[in-house]
Amino acid sequence: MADAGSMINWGLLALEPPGWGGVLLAGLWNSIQIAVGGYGLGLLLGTGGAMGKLYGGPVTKDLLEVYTTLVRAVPELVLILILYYAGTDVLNQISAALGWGPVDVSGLAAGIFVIGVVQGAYSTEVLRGAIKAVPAGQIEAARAYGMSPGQILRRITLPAMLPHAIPGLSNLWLIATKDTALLAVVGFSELTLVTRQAAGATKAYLLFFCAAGVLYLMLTLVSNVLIVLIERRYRRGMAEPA
Amino acid sequence: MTDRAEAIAVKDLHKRFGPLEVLKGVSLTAHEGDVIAIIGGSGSGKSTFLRCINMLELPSAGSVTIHGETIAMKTDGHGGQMPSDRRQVQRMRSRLGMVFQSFNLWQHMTILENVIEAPVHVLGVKKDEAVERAETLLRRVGLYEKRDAFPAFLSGGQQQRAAIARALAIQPHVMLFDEPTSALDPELVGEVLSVIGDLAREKRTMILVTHEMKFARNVASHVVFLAGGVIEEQGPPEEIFGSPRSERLKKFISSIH
Amino acid sequence: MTDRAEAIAVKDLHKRFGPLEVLKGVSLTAHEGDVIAIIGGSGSGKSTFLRCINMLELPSAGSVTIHGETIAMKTDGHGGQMPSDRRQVQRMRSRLGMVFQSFNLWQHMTILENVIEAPVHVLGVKKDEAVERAETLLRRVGLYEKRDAFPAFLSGGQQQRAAIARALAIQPHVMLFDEPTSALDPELVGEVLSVIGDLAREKRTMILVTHEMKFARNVASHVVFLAGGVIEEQGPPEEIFGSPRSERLKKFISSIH
Amino acid sequence: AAEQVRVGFAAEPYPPFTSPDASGNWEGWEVDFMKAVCAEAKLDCVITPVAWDGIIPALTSNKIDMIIGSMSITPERLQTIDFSDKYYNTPTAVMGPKGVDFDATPEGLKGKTIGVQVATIHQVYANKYFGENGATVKEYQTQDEANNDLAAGRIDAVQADSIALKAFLDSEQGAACCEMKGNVKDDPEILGLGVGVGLRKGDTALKDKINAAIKAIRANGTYDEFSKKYFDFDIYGG
Amino acid sequence: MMSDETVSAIALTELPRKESFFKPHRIVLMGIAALLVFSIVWFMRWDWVPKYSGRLVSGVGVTLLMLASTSIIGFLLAVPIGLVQVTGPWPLKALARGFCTVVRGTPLLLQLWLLYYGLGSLFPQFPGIRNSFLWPYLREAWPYGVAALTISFAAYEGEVMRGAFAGVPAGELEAARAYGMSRFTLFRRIWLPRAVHRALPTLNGETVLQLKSTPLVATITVIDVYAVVSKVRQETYITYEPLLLLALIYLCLTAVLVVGFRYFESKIPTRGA
Ligand SMILES: Nc1ncnc2c1ncn2[C@@H]1O[C@H](COP(=O)(O)OP(=O)(O)OP(=O)(O)O)[C@@H](O)[C@H]1O
Ligand SMILES: Nc1ncnc2c1ncn2[C@@H]1O[C@H](COP(=O)(O)OP(=O)(O)OP(=O)(O)O)[C@@H](O)[C@H]1O
Ligand SMILES: [Mg+2]
Ligand SMILES: [Mg+2]
Repeated sequence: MADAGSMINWGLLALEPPGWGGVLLAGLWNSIQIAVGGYGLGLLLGTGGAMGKLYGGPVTKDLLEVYTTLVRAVPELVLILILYYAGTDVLNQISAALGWGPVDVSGLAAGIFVIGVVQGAYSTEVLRGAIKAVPAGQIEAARAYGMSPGQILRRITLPAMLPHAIPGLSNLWLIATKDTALLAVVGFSELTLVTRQAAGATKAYLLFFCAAGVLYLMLTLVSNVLIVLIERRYRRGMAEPA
Repeated sequence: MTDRAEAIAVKDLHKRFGPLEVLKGVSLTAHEGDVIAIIGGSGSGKSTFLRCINMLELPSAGSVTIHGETIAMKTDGHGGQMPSDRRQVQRMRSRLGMVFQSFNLWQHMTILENVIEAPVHVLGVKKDEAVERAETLLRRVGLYEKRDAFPAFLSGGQQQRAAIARALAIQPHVMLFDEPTSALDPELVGEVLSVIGDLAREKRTMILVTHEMKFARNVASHVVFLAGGVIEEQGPPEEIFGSPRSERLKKFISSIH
Repeated sequence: MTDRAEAIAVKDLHKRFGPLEVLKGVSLTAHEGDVIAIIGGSGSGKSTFLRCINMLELPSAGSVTIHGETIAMKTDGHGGQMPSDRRQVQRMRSRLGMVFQSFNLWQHMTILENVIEAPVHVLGVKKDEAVERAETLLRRVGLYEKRDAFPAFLSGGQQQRAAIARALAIQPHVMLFDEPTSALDPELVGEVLSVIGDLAREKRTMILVTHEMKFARNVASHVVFLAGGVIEEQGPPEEIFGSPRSERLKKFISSIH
Repeated sequence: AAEQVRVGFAAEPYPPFTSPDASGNWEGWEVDFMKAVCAEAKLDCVITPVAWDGIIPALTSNKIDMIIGSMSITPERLQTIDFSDKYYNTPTAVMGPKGVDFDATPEGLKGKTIGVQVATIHQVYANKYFGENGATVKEYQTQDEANNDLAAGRIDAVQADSIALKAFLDSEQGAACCEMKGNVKDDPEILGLGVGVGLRKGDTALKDKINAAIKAIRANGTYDEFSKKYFDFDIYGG
Repeated sequence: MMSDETVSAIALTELPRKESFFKPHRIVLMGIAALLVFSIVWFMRWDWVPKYSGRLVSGVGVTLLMLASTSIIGFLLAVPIGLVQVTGPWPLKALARGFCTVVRGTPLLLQLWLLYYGLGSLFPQFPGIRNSFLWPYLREAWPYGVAALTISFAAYEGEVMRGAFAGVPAGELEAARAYGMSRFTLFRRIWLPRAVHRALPTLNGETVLQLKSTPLVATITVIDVYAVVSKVRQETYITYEPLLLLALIYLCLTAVLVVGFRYFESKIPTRGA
């Protein structure tokens, strides 16, 4: 039984071994990479998904509805397990069928894929709502001035929906950073898992969990500051006082 | 009517919304410098007609010719028709300056950006040049000071004037106005009408749908009365307002006074 | 003025918002059965005066007496004053039926629930009894059929009539109305005014702030003209509207016609 | 260049066999074993940590190529994956808190809560012998958690590999709270065949290499050499 | 930060509508789906289901119990947390704000482990706790799960309630005051019910999110339905089938929740607002 003094052995947090600080930071770096990658992938999927849901054919719309409904109804933890194992399995079988032999999916890529697919469903809904909030007249005006569909999307629809999408997208980013913790369950060395390894190895559970909490919190707070800056930039055109 | 060049010719335009036939064969020719006012009761198809000209609504039958070039159409397999070449439509549209009832300025751009958007990104004008021209136009509609403001911060009258500048910026062959003042508070109507009046005096080709009869009378060179999906009567404003022939027009004119 | 009992007496009421002194000593007595109309320009402090009566705004100085009981005040240490006994204020308030400009019906309750809320939960009336009384009142304002509807599904005029029923349900000594029709579309104003007119004919004590001069003239027993934070002029409606003495009142009356 | 092989490790510490240190490196007897085998078989082995309860799916779905995780060879596992020859085999024991006396028998554990790691032979054994005789079996994702909960007084006993338990009892925390209660009665059906390297079914080329390498390091003394660092007895078993 | 809109985007709060469900392409799609389901049922291994069905049912029970207890207690905590942020004195306000920020800024999994492994391993060192009547509970895992999930729900829902309390029109509160309501009556009869009413759609979303958080408790040895399925996977070495069944179970639970809330919301209709 460890005595109370060893509970706050700050030396354990030192950046150099035998301190575990370096390991924690490496885990944080992994978490950030996955969050950024997964978020980016989610945005891509979400943009496509929103377009498909709004302008796609009936089959596309229905398939996307199935996608967003499933992802939003099933716990992330379960999705992560399914995608983590099935995703690479399917990939391997496809590449085997094509005669390329097994593909090597790195843990990082798998993590990004998993978070990206989950985020994609959420962003689809956020972006769809934002695009719908753009008054139809704005798009009609663009058509009336001879813009091509591609131009309308690039010059009018996307920038015009941004102010509506930013609050939702900001939240998705915060969710992405926290969802990376779930990858601990499949053994990916992100911040939460390395924290548990450190805690298990040193028995200083409280210290390490609190330290990780502080790291996550800092990530959130820094993100919040950036979000406020971004919002200020993109909501200029909105009528209400920013 | 005149020996000036033909700016727009619409031939036997039909438009159906499902079972409802809104336009039942409307033909109209505008020569350069014509100011044509379209009047008619609510739901008579005025907006629909205007929107068919630049293909915001696809006509069910009939043809639209702009400056001698007819928009090629093909049947769409559902008994209607659609343009056979989207690029042609885009090109035609960029020759028509449309001003909407509800302005439809792009909210995420400043007034200046609104005005240079189409010249730069559709017509390929250089940005410097577009900005210079835009500033001249904005000065003309009295909005030079507001060029860096966002639309949401302008009054309705100012927004509509900006929308007119935006339409003028593509140097259109024809300006199309769909009730440009009916979304405005009465005090703001005047400022927009005066800008349009100036354009009419410059002999710019315009087709305008309006409920402002006094204004139509003063600025139009030709008035078209739409009713029941066809042109019930047309002619110079003095005739239309002074000695209407058809019963419907008489009733319409008396109802709005 | 009369020998009827005193319903409300306000003495030398002052109200400051920071540096701005909105009421500079206003005294007013209403006897039972009086219908007092308060008129005055925008920002003259009419609403503030009414809200001071039931302590929704705390008066900076002065006293309010309802049915002979004066609301006890103490200084609040910031140079203002506050009620020394919150329960007394609550009791007094439950004798005043306030009707707001924007109705302020409770959106999460049906009309009937709105009406019985204060009787049951403030006055402790039994629910059956309260419902019975409420239904009588609702019938009276013509809303019996709507008693199970939620406020959001009613027109403004219906909502305001419901609000009046709600105020009547506590059997108030005095009804206070703050511009009860100014949030309504012109077509709906009539139905609310006719309900208030009925109340006036029944000799119910009322103080009402209104912009409807014709109405004030017809129903009020006494008209008070507020200006510059004081009562500039008061008297029977014929006098106030027929032969105004002060310049300000003359100007006010001419401006609103 | 040597062929690259991804070796699945359970991501959680399992001393003295595998545990990560503060610089993120893995150390322990099994790490040494892996290095020796890989060197012998000329394989370029990369450690890939995987959650223990997903380690078999990770193998079958090609995320890793073999498992070195103190995984016992059992008939059930053999339905899904393949194993090399055994590379160690040690008895199974039960540990309990100091000051409470009981035996590692079904009678001794009656009414007690016993912790085991999930997806291990110990889980199967404990359920069969103790669970069906009045004990509560509580399943943990990692051995470390089970040990920790015993120290925290949340459970009354832990059943596991005797070496893993001994490593815990040698630690400061373990020495303070707990002691060995004895080995359990053997059941070769369950506890049986020793620990082997987990391999994908049909991956016979790798299996042959590994088997040859295990034979070789046992023959040339490498095995005994690194084992001496950790144990004062023969871990290979009978 | 989390607006109503966002919650409805990330949580399923509406089921796909029925209107004109049977369109020609849908029938084809449903045919494909039926084929898929058939091949899943036919070609995959489901022989384990009967053996585990009892445990699955009790796992679902634990999941639902977790959901119900934590969202009810969490909501009860959220009310004061939201309220003090709107009207409280500044120390309480700051405390509530800080609580929400910290809880919402860190992963739930981490909080759960912090409570169970961190805090939980401290308790036995105090003989006072070890000998108290609480010890039999503190030995168990579920109290930590309930605590972590409750705290998380309270923080997220506290934020929602803050918005809901602040959003009740001032006029309605003023009307209540004008009719002589005491502060407590006003809170009980007007402010709280009105705020809850406003928050209901968001609450729906948050509860769905809460359901989706419950499987985390499996990582601290609580045997919910997720844990049962994990056990199936470990004992049978079947990778996908149990997970598919698990997804289906959560899908159904979510649908039941959404339908339930719909019914609840329809009790008090709103228009426009
Ligand atoms: N997209 C549409 N789908 C179906 N019906 C339509 C559509 N657009 C217009 N209509 C119908 O076509 C008729 C003509 O509409 P239009 O807007 O052209 O009338 P208008 O003359 O502009 O009337 P107003 O003066 O009120 O603007 C109306 O009956 C209208 O309901
Ligand atoms: N809470 C407040 N804080 C500061 N100033 C206030 C407040 N309430 C009212 N005022 C100011 O007090 C003055 C009188 O306001 P009040 O609402 O009583 O006028 P009113 O006579 O009812 O006007 P109206 O006819 O427009 O309703 C106004 O100048 C107003 O700006
Ligand atoms: Mg129109
Ligand atoms: Mg007022």
